[in-house]
Amino acid sequence: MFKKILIANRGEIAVRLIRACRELGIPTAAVYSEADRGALHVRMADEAYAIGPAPSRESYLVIERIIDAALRSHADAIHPGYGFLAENASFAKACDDAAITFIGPSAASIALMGSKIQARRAVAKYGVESVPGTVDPIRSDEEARTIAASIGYPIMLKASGGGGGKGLRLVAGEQELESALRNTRSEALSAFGDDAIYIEKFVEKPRHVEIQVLADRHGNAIHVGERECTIQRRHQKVIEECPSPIVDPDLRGRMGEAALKVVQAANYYNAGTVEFLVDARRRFYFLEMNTRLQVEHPVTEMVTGLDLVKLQIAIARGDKLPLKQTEVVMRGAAMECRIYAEDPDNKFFPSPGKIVRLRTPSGPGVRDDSGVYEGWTVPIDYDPLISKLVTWGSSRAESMARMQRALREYQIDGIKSNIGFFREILRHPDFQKGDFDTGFIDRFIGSVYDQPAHKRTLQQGDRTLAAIAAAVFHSERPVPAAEAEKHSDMFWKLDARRRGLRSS
Amino acid sequence: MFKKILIANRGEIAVRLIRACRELGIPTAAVYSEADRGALHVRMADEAYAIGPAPSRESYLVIERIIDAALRSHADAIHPGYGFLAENASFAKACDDAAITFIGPSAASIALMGSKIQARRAVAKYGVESVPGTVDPIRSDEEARTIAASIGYPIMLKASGGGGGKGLRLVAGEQELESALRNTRSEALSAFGDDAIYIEKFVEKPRHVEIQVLADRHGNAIHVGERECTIQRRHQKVIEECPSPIVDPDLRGRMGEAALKVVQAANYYNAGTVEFLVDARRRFYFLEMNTRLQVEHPVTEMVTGLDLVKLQIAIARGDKLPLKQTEVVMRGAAMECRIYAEDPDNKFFPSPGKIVRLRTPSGPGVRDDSGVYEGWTVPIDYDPLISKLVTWGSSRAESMARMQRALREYQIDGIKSNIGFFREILRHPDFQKGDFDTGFIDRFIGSVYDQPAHKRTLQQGDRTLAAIAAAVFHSERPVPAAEAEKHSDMFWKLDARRRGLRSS
Amino acid sequence: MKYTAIIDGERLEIELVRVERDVIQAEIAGEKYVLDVQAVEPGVYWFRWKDRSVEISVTPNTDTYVVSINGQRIDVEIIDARGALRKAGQQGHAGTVELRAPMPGKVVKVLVSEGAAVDMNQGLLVIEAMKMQNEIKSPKKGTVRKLGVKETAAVNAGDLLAIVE
Amino acid sequence: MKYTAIIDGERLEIELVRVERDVIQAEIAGEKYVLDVQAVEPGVYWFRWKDRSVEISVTPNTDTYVVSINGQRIDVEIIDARGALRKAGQQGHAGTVELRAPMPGKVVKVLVSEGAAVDMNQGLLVIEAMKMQNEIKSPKKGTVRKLGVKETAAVNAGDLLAIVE
Repeated sequence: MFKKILIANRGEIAVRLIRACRELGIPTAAVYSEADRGALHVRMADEAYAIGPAPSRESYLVIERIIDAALRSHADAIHPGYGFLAENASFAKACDDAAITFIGPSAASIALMGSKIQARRAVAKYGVESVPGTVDPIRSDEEARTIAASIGYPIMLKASGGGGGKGLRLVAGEQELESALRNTRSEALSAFGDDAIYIEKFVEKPRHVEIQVLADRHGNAIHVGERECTIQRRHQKVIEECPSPIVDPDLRGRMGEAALKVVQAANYYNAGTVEFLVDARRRFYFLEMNTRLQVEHPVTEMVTGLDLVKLQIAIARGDKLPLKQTEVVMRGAAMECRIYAEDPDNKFFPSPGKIVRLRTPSGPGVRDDSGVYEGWTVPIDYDPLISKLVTWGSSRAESMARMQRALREYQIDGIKSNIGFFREILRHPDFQKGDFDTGFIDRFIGSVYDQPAHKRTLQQGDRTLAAIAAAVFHSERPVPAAEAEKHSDMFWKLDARRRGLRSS
Repeated sequence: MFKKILIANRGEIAVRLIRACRELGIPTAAVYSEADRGALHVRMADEAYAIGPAPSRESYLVIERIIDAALRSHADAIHPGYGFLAENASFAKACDDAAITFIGPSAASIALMGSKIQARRAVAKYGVESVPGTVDPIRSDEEARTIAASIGYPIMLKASGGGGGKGLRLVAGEQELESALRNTRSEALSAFGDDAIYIEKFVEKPRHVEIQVLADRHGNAIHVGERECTIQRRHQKVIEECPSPIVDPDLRGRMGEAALKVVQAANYYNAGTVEFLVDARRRFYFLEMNTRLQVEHPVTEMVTGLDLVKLQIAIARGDKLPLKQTEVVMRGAAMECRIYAEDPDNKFFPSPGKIVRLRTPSGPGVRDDSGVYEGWTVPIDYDPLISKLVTWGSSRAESMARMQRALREYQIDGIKSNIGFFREILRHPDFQKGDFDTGFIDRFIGSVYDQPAHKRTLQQGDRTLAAIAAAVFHSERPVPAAEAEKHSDMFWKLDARRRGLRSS
Repeated sequence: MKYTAIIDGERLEIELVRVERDVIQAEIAGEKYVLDVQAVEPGVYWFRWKDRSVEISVTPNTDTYVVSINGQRIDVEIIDARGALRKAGQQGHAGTVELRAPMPGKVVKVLVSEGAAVDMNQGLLVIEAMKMQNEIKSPKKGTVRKLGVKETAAVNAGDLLAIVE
Repeated sequence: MKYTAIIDGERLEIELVRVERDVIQAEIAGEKYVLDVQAVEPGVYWFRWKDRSVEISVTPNTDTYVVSINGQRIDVEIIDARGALRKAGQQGHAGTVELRAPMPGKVVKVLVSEGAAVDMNQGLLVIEAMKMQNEIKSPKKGTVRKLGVKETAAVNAGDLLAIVE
């Protein structure tokens, strides 16, 4: 067993990791930037190390600072979470060099799967099919034109070094190609420092389905079910499910087999995720492999009963997988909503700031993986994910009903959040039927949600009550001392006793 | 489907019921006493009806007031929860008379199982064995002496109308019998209005294991696993588990069969619980049947994936059971700690009062069924249960580790609670091994916990930090205006800005 | 006490009277609402109105109250007898619109200068927050009367960015 | 500022100095503790001490502070330069013990009268709360100097029940 694990991350995932370590009896060391003093993960860890200023490139992304904190804390393992340094081969290597176990795959696996082009080439050798298109970066506009014509429009342009929904562009026909090439290249250069791009056939009505795999250092590997990740906004997942409404045991078996071939191709150990695109005829194509814990891992945990973080730790210390493929049992259905500090009524602008009131849901089938607390100021410097709300039910319908119930219980004041937006999505008949593709949310926003006709307002009775509540609050608000005299004629003064109680 | 359900209860179970109804899309009506204005269940319900003063005999126990509220709200069903009117045959009959569905069994089943003597007689006809002893109330001290001698000491005296751990007395030998008879009778009379008592053989090293059953109105019945309820303090359950560490599939099958015979004997429909005493040789004896939802139902839900409240509602509206015996699948292990407002360091005195700080645990495998919120004043008038903390794990060990983790995250300030006590119990080697009987906690308290040698105090470093924190808090406390002048020389004055932030 | 509440541009005149310790009466447009009220948490009210149980939270924002009811949110302005203590800042003078920062962030680019003629939806400036760049667009055709910020400036939510008239 | 903390009967003399905005130094018995401190919630402090991350909550009680650290609770009295502002009420004069109600409840029975001689652990009165009857016993052999309550009286936590000397 590890003596101490350094958590090289922040926010909800750092809290998730600390909880797993605590259950295993392993002490934890947190790292924090200046913006994260007093963050929940810092409060919960056993030790805490400052690693620099707020910008992540000066703190959470600085390999030497993380290694230094690990050495100071005498941690013998580092868990990178997701994002930041989780898929950075140099970081994995730096851990090795410092004789600290990196809780993840080998640096070589990260490097191989980190390049989409190399990854596709590697999996093709094992017979795993990718979306038709180029594998190598395209060398000229002319080449692009030829390839696009041979594949047939619409096509996608994608940054070779990209990920997370950035550096992607849909091209409907040849007339758009030239400007699309220019824009994608410049976006790729500024976002990833590399302007290499490639072409892919655009799959119509695509769904995004991924397979969770587990592989140990002894050559054993299993797949533990899929996740439906089709519900995305601007290529960012916002709702995930397990199982997928369109995957049956046969398709699950075939996708799982393909995922295990990818594991072989990558010589992979650790938990990992193989992403596939599934078309309207349920053909599936390899997209990429994420060589780390996924944001949406809880839906798999709820359905399989496995703790993926604990399994990562076990694999990292050299254990064999504790279960065989035939022992993987899926039960019921789980759903995750990513609760963001953002304003759906204002183009989903981020909404950092102080959380003045926080009431989280609980009860049957509800799990809230949060990284914040009441009184915490969500910093401006990082991803606005504040919590992952996950529900489980014996069926997809029950899981969905619980999510609606939990969203109604969830109250965050002081900042804006997408909780109300999720409630609308979950009421949508197509979502309820499981009938959607990756464009579902963007279409819903464009054609319904953002239309003036779709004014989200209250029924008359509720409007009146809202006005009364605001007036009552207004009448009870603190008044500057100079005004207190004038204030004394207000009807509220009888109520001094009550106010005293409230402020205690 | 029911149009509206009246929740004839309060506290955590009322909240639990409202959540189930909300997931089913059924509006709810809460009832509340004067002490429960602003209680969590009242806040969460769609409607709320005042039913009288704080004492439950003037509010929650008054059948006419509950029925009247149901009629006013046009509810077509009433869920009684547990306690209060849940096992009151007259109440079930009053619901029938008012043409409101009672979400529970028939009045006849309640009446039959409510009398221990009748219940034992009824199940005996179906071949279900009870603990050796009398069935009829004993008529004289002389008869008691004869019976006790024939069964052999030690024996238990029990109130015929009793339950919930009241009206029980262990008699070690004949010299104690006379005063025990007198005391048990008087306790029975004052607690249950009936001084009938009976004699039972005292089972040594007994464990309390109960079987959850489900039966519909069409004659279908299944058993859905057992609960280990041996961990009790003064005959009140405090920790429950599913499965029981001593029950294997064979024993589970045999106990389940016996439980279904009890269902037949009672002509029972609804969810129900058949309680058994299990001796050191794993022989089991029928104790009683609880004809209602059990406090500890969540551990069964976590392991079987069923929602027992929703199943109660489905049965009440006449549905057939949605699953067969062979479809019941148990997975992993669950544990429940009953969080009470009480002071373990002061003889477990109740500790009602205002909750000034409440932080509830969450994350993987944790469910908190709470009835309170930060700022709520736990009233003096009712049972001091404030929450049920439930964990699930793939094994008993994981469930236990999660419970330890969750107990550490749980923070309740302003009132005292038994959270720290649970942390000690969970560290006990016998508990960890699952090796205990019903006297475990009382022995632990008497021989260890309450001994002066077992002084729960802090390590030196933590003591010093605690002192510093108290001093910092003291230096920051609000000072009366008259003292503010004097106060201005304190080192803390620099910190006005920070104080401003904290109070916002 | 009398108050004016403004919701979605609609004005409601409210007269509040405390009838009993925990009962208030609100008269709105001649209609009387009698409500059980309990301040269950700071800024959270539980109302019982005609047997309905309703929970409402009120959070003061820069210029308005954000009121949350049944999971829906709405901005409410309150004007009391002593004048307009809580008014929306977005409402300018006739034909004038004040643009305020929707979130804290950094101004990475100013796309227009003061006095410039702008079209509706024309980009005025770009703010970066949480790694996202967000373009602030003109809500109307008009002239940029004033720019409240410069490039590289840090802004807080509610800070004046520009006035278009 | 100098403070005296009393924990479990032990006295600790503490000198607090604010070194920087978020750093304090506490000197106790000649030893210096330098701590990062952050008031993360009202009454909750996060301390970083020698890389250890420690969270401590402080809740004022009638006479002491209830301090919670790592899930353990302890009562701490603080006496500052202006005198004893937070002292335990349980500590009476030499040989005298004040018994206070451990919880709110109702006095259902008074078992002794003023002036009575009582043994250690002899029952003095019975309080009922939450349906449980709890007997308050004498912590020492002595004489009942005073009874603070009568039968059927309602008491609050901390109310004086009796003085035994």
